[in-house]
Amino acid sequence: MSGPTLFGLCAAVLIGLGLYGVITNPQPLRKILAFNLIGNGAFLLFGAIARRGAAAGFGGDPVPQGLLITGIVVAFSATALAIALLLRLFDESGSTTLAADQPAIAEADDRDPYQSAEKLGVLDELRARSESIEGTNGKTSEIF
Amino acid sequence: MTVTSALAMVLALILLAIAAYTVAARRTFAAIEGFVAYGLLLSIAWVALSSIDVALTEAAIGSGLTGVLLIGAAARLRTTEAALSAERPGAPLRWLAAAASAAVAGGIAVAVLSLPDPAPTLAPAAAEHLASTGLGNPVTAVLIAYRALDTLLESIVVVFALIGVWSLTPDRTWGGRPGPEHAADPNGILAYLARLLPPIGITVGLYIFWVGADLPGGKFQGATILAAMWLLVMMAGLTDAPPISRTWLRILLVAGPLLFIAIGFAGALTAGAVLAYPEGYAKLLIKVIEAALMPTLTLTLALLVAGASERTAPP
Amino acid sequence: MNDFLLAAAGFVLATIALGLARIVRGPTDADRMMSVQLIGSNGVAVLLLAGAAEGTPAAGDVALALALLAAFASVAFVKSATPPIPDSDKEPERA
Amino acid sequence: MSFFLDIFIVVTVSAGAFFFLAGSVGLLRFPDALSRLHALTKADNLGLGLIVLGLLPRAGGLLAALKLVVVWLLILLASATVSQMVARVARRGGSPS
Repeated sequence: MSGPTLFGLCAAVLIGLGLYGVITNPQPLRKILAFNLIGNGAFLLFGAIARRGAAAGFGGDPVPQGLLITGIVVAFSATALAIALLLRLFDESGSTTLAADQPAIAEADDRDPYQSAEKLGVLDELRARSESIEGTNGKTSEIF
Repeated sequence: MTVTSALAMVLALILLAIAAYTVAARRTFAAIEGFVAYGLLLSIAWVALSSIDVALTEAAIGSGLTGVLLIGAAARLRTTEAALSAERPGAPLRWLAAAASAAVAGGIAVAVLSLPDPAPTLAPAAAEHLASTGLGNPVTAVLIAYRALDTLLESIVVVFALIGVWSLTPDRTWGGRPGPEHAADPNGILAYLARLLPPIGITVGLYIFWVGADLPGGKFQGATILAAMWLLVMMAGLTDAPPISRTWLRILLVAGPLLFIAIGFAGALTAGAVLAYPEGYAKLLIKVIEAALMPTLTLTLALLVAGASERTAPP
Repeated sequence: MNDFLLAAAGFVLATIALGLARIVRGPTDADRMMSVQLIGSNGVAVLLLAGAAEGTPAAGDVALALALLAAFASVAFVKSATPPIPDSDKEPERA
Repeated sequence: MSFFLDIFIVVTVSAGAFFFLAGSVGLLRFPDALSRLHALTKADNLGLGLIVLGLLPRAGGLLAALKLVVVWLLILLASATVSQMVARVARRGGSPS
């Protein structure tokens, strides 16, 4: 088996693995990780095709190689944006669940004072107050 | 030849094993540690595919910056992990997902095995026009001459991604410093590393940027290494990320793409087409564009890792 | 001679599989960090050996980049595994 | 001369590869984190060092040779600092799997 074919098949398996991770893992961060696997698989497939195009004394077709560099940088930017979204979601809701209905929170509502206070907006007010008192922020959520 | 293909085989198997681990690992931290090792091995795979330029990019971005980005996020989301693993789908759904994923992988594998022979290639065309750019590295020629529009749009996309990250800043910390504050231990081993490594790293980054015209390397790889050095100094607490409201920062962030656009449109007057370079000045202009993109890319990549602003700006 | 260097590269590559087993087995994050460090050094050696065997000195530049960033991810790991230095009393102790 | 040089390369590179094997086996077999760390540093320092030494005669020129040595020094630096930091994490017990 030649090198490009081998890595092409490797890329196919990587895409499959990533897809499985994206579907089955409930944690958004792990989904981002698995999505990166899919992206890497696609890049590797493209790289195998570039290697097949070796000619004119080059080790591979330089056009796909150039596009790959662009692709890797853009994939990194997208990952950074996705993680920023996730962290903001966590800061806002205290959870990163993607489930549409949140049974765990709904059931605990009448028992857990923290969740009830969160719902009533009491915590937001407390946060705002403690900020004005301490003059700090960003860390107030840890105090609660 | 047989030794080479055996080597490639071992490499591919290790890559797949570690990729499977990052999907299957129970703890997020363990998965990310696997992913960092995976990025290291992937850059060896790129060398095996004779794509040294891509290998350099992967080495710097794949395991370096992406790793640090994921680790930071995992550390902050650690408390959510236990609750979320309860939402894991049941066995039937997992089997269904496995079957679907296997079908997709199988389809791609069939496509790989039935790729046309001989393979279509643009390499001869790239080689033919290489002399007119004055460059020795065909990948750099693709990036900044033949397909300059892609690179221009990419440098803008990266800045847009940073604007997207910044726009996720809560109102109360708008304009402040990005990311959490890093504790400094001026006599610790980390501070020692952060003092010793950056001078070497900056030299290597500039070297990789400079040789990019003729050998594998270039602005993306160089800028990523510089960004990593800056982040290292930040993580050691020896310096802090600048508040995102600073004017100098914003000017530097748009300066590179703006100069690229200006030279591109000047090409319409001097060379007859947008993003074309006048005869004899191609290499000079390419180096000017790359040099202008360097600070923009370095700042953008580092600040993408640093994240949205979380602390109020100093007065 | 080139075949010998390639074989050596293959041998070092195979030892990566051993390091991989330590990543899978853990049991602590510290063990996994060590494995990542070992895989980084092994990878650098593979690149240098294969680059010398196949006459592609540019592989050395990739090795240089990997060596430079070898500690980068580990630093982030250690920082996130270590609680912040308790320099003031208003910082609550992490659970 | 070339014959002796070849022998030198074979011996040093083989020794380097052996230390990599020893380091990996140690990482896998040693009972606790700190002794595993001990195994790791052998691979980094001696294994890579010997391989770099073996490749030096084949380096194309002064710059290439310098690059090889710098790669080794960088790995040494990374290994030394990471080992110390990891040892601190390991001594506190790290975080369990």
